[in-house]
Amino acid sequence: MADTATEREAVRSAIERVAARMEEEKEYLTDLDSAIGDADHGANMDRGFQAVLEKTDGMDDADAAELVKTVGVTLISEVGGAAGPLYGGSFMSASAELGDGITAESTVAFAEAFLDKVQDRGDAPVGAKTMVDALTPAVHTYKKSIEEDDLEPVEALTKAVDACQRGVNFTTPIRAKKGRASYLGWRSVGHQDPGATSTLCIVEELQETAVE
Amino acid sequence: MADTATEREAVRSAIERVAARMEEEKEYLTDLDSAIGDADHGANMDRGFQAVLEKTDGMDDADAAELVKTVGVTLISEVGGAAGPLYGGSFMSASAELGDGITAESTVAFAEAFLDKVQDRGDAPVGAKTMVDALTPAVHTYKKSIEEDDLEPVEALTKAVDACQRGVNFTTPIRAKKGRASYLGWRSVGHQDPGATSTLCIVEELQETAVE
Amino acid sequence: MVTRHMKKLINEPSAVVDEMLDGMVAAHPDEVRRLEDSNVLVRRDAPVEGKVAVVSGGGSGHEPTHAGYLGPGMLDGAAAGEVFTSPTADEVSEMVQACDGGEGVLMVIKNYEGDVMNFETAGELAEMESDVDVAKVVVNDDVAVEDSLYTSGRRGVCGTIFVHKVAGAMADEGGDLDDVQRVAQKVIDNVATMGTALTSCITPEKGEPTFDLGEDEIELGIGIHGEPGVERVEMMSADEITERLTENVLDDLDPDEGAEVATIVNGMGGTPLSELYIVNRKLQSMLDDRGLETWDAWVGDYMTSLDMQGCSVTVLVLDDELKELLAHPVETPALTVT
Amino acid sequence: MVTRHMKKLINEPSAVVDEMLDGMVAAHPDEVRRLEDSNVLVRRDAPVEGKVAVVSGGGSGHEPTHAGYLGPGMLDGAAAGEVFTSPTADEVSEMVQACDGGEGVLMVIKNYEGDVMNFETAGELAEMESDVDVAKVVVNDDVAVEDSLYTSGRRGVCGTIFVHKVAGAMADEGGDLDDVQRVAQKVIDNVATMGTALTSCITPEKGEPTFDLGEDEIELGIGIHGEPGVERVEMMSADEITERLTENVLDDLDPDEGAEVATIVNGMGGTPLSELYIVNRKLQSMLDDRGLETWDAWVGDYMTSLDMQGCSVTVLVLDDELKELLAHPVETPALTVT
Ligand SMILES: Nc1ncnc2c1ncn2[C@@H]1O[C@H](COP(=O)(O)OP(=O)(O)O)[C@@H](O)[C@H]1O
Ligand SMILES: Nc1ncnc2c1ncn2[C@@H]1O[C@H](COP(=O)(O)OP(=O)(O)O)[C@@H](O)[C@H]1O
Ligand SMILES: [Mg+2]
Ligand SMILES: [Mg+2]
Ligand SMILES: [Mg+2]
Ligand SMILES: [Mg+2]
Repeated sequence: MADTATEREAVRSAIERVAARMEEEKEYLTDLDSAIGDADHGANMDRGFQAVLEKTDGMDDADAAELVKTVGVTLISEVGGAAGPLYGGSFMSASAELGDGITAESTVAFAEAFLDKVQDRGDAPVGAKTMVDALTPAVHTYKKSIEEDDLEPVEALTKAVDACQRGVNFTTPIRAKKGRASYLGWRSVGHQDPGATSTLCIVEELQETAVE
Repeated sequence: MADTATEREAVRSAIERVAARMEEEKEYLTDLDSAIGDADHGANMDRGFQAVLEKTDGMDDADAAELVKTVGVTLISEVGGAAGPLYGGSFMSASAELGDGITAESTVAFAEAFLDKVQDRGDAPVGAKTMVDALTPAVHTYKKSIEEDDLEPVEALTKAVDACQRGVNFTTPIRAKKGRASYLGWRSVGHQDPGATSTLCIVEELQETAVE
Repeated sequence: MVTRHMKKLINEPSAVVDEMLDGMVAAHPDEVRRLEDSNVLVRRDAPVEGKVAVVSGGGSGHEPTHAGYLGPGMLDGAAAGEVFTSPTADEVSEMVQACDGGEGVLMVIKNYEGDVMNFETAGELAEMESDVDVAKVVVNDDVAVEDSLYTSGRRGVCGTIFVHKVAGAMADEGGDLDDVQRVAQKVIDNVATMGTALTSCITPEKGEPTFDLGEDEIELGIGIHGEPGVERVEMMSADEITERLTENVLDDLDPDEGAEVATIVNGMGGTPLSELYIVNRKLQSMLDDRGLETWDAWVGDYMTSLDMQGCSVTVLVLDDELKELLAHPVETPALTVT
Repeated sequence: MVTRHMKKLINEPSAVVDEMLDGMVAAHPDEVRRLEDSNVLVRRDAPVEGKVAVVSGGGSGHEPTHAGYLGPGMLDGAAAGEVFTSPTADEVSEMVQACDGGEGVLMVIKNYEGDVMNFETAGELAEMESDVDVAKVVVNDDVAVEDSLYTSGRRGVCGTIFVHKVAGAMADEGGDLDDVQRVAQKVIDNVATMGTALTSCITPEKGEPTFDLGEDEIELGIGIHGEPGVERVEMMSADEITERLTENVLDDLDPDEGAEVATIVNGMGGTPLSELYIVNRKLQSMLDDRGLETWDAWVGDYMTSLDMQGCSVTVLVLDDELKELLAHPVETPALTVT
């Protein structure tokens, strides 16, 4: 197990990466949201993670759990919309799993708690064309890679990214049952879900951070 | 001097010609008005003359003066805008000059009365980029051709058409001082005046009627 | 026959005014009624005996102007012309006669040649046909247009709403025709407006923009008839636009420091209310900087230009009489003061 | 940094909500105030002791919704999110606490997942942080969206205005939290809405249309967030469009013959008022044909979608209690009933 300072730097570097990525993907996510939603997902995520950057900037004594909790609280109070309570609430409550530090086991617990909270709050099953469709394969694959296949976290994350990508691809050909896209009925078919896409961006950046 | 029935038919045929012409030129006049006005001159004139057609349709006993007066009254009550009181008021009050029938002299008096009324009501001098710029040369030329040059009314009208066309052309390079176009200041330069143009249409149709 | 439907909630372009007026009566049956066979709406209870009547009118396309302001404390009659075309003299004359309660009628005219000529003719007609006393005022609040030998004078635009409000209040309080005309003229002498268009409007008859504006251009100094403005400039921020409009308005009025004012940020029809509030924010801070006191600030669509995007800024310099008249209660479809 | 100015009366896209709220307070300083460091506006005199508070909120871009309805007889608090984005839970919680006058707070929520999740979280937060009683209703009047396992349920749209009006009136009359919630729910059970878009709206952040509509196409069944509708059809006449909307609304409500109704023809922000009256004309004649009695008909911009052109039709079936509550006086920036 790494020491608190190392973990803190790792979390911060992940935050920076994700924030930079959201800035980069802002337009793309908003474009996806304008096809089947209300054209704000990119702006929402970018605004949220810029605020996270600011909030966590001075936190030089915080441990990983505190930092991640701050990510959640900040997203709740800055993002609004559907993505705010979903991502924010999940980061906030799942952060407890990192209380004893970042280990292979604790990250699996974190990932599971994160998924649970999203489903609890949003009540979307798999196949409803939401972030759940990207998150579920990512979390399941990560857990199996660590627990069954004894892979290193980095390798497990790499597999999770691939799983997540398939989840994103899966959202395109199906009809939405939850979220604004559900109002479109069959017309939602053929469009990629923005929330699933932002989930993939986050998972990819976590993997990149782990590689470093 | 022709008999009442002949005169009536001549006036009616002129009305039909002008009405048909306004329908034809509706879009063109409106286009001119959209450049320096409010894009309704064509619709105004067309609406007015369609109403004139209907109103004069049953008037089988009317003489020329009554018919022309009806043209004026109808334009006043159907056209609105600047063109309504100007054309309508002028047809109405100048119609009195035709009370004793249509002769070379009475048509000169009619033309002069028409111009007077336009200037009286609208208070526009020549060179203000209005219908006055087309009407003035037409009326002056008509009067001179009849009174000085002893031309036949048809020939005088042909000269008047040419004069009127020059008046229309003259409106293009000058700055408007009256009407909506005056609000544009120097930006009105380079555009042909819609009201001058509709005046030319009317004079041309009168000439065509006379040729018949 | 129209087969292609342009993107407007209309049936036939030629039926727009007629159907709109019917729809308005259907929405406000207790407040307004339509004079038979005409495009004139009047207060339901017109003529109001023993009260001076205040009437107005003009081309359609400026809704809620004019009929939206019919009711106790404001207008007695509103004549609707075709879109952007003055009503005809005979309809105005009919309105004047239908609204006269024996104390005379004030016609509030916006300074456009068409309006002025048709209303003047109407006044003459009405006085010939009955023994009504007719007075008039001509509103010319648009500071974008220079009042010189080279124009038809300044246009009448959104300041007209204040004229209606004040004249209607004076009539409601029992003022005679002279009083009503006097306070209307007082507003005219103390009000100024300037507007901008971000987009052209589209008239039902024409079906396409009245003027073309580039992607990055706006018109300053527009009227309310879709006519082009007096200057075409590059798109600016809301604050910069508000500065341009407000400075011109204040330069014209030149109010004393400490003066009290009433203001209107008026939407041209297609502008979101949120944007008008952003303009109002800057306007109020500019007035504050100049040491002026805002006594009342209106924000909304008061006198529009169909679907045009843009706004105008109106400032009225107040005295005690004008404040009292502005505060006088009014109940109309578009404006309520309690 | 934004260098190109899109054609909106704004400064920075990110400052739109903040500046609009300031501009609104500047226009209505006696009626509303802004909670410090937040995007929440409340009635100037909030909390009103001894009265149940009614609060609402949602994404911005729907002006005058929500803050336009703050005032005696209607809303106590309105939380503004970013454009088309639900307000955050902590701001809603702050609002709830600021408005509580000791008798509890009703949250009126429109059925969007974002709104529901944020308001629910807010209610929990507020109850944790103070001893306020919080109740909620969820408005879902949009009949365009089928309420089935395959959707997130029907959306809340313009019928919400009637919910605000009725709940606010009951609170003003001294009803307790249960009463206020009960009448709000009664409106929800008896109101239905359907809308259409002739054009997309343009959000300040994106700067271009949210969806592309062909020259001759319109969207039926839009919400109020610039999201595409449920069906894309060829442009039709105003009468045909009104028929489509009204038939769906009436099929859903299935009112008894002779029933009394209140209606709203709501503009989406960019539609001229004249066109809304043309729609109202057809709506009222359809109601008449069905033997329904229109008790009140509202026409105007009540809940908009920025600069979108289009409209929605709302019908509320009334009983005596609802009529009394609708007629109860109200004084707010956007709605006055005397
Ligand atoms: N009930 C839900 N459960 C899980 N994810 C959801 C749910 N509703 C929406 N989402 C996700 O949220 C995304 C939209 O987020 P965003 O655009 O920020 O919020 P909003 O829809 O309020 O504008 C969708 O693409 C979808 O992935
Ligand atoms: N004061 C005036 N005197 C003479 N002609 C005028 C005057 N004002 C306007 N016009 C003429 O009227 C024409 C415009 O008519 P029209 O478009 O029907 O009315 P409006 O300007 O009210 O929309 C102008 O092109 C001009 O020729
Ligand atoms: Mg969205
Ligand atoms: Mg014109
Ligand atoms: Mg006109
Ligand atoms: Mg949103």
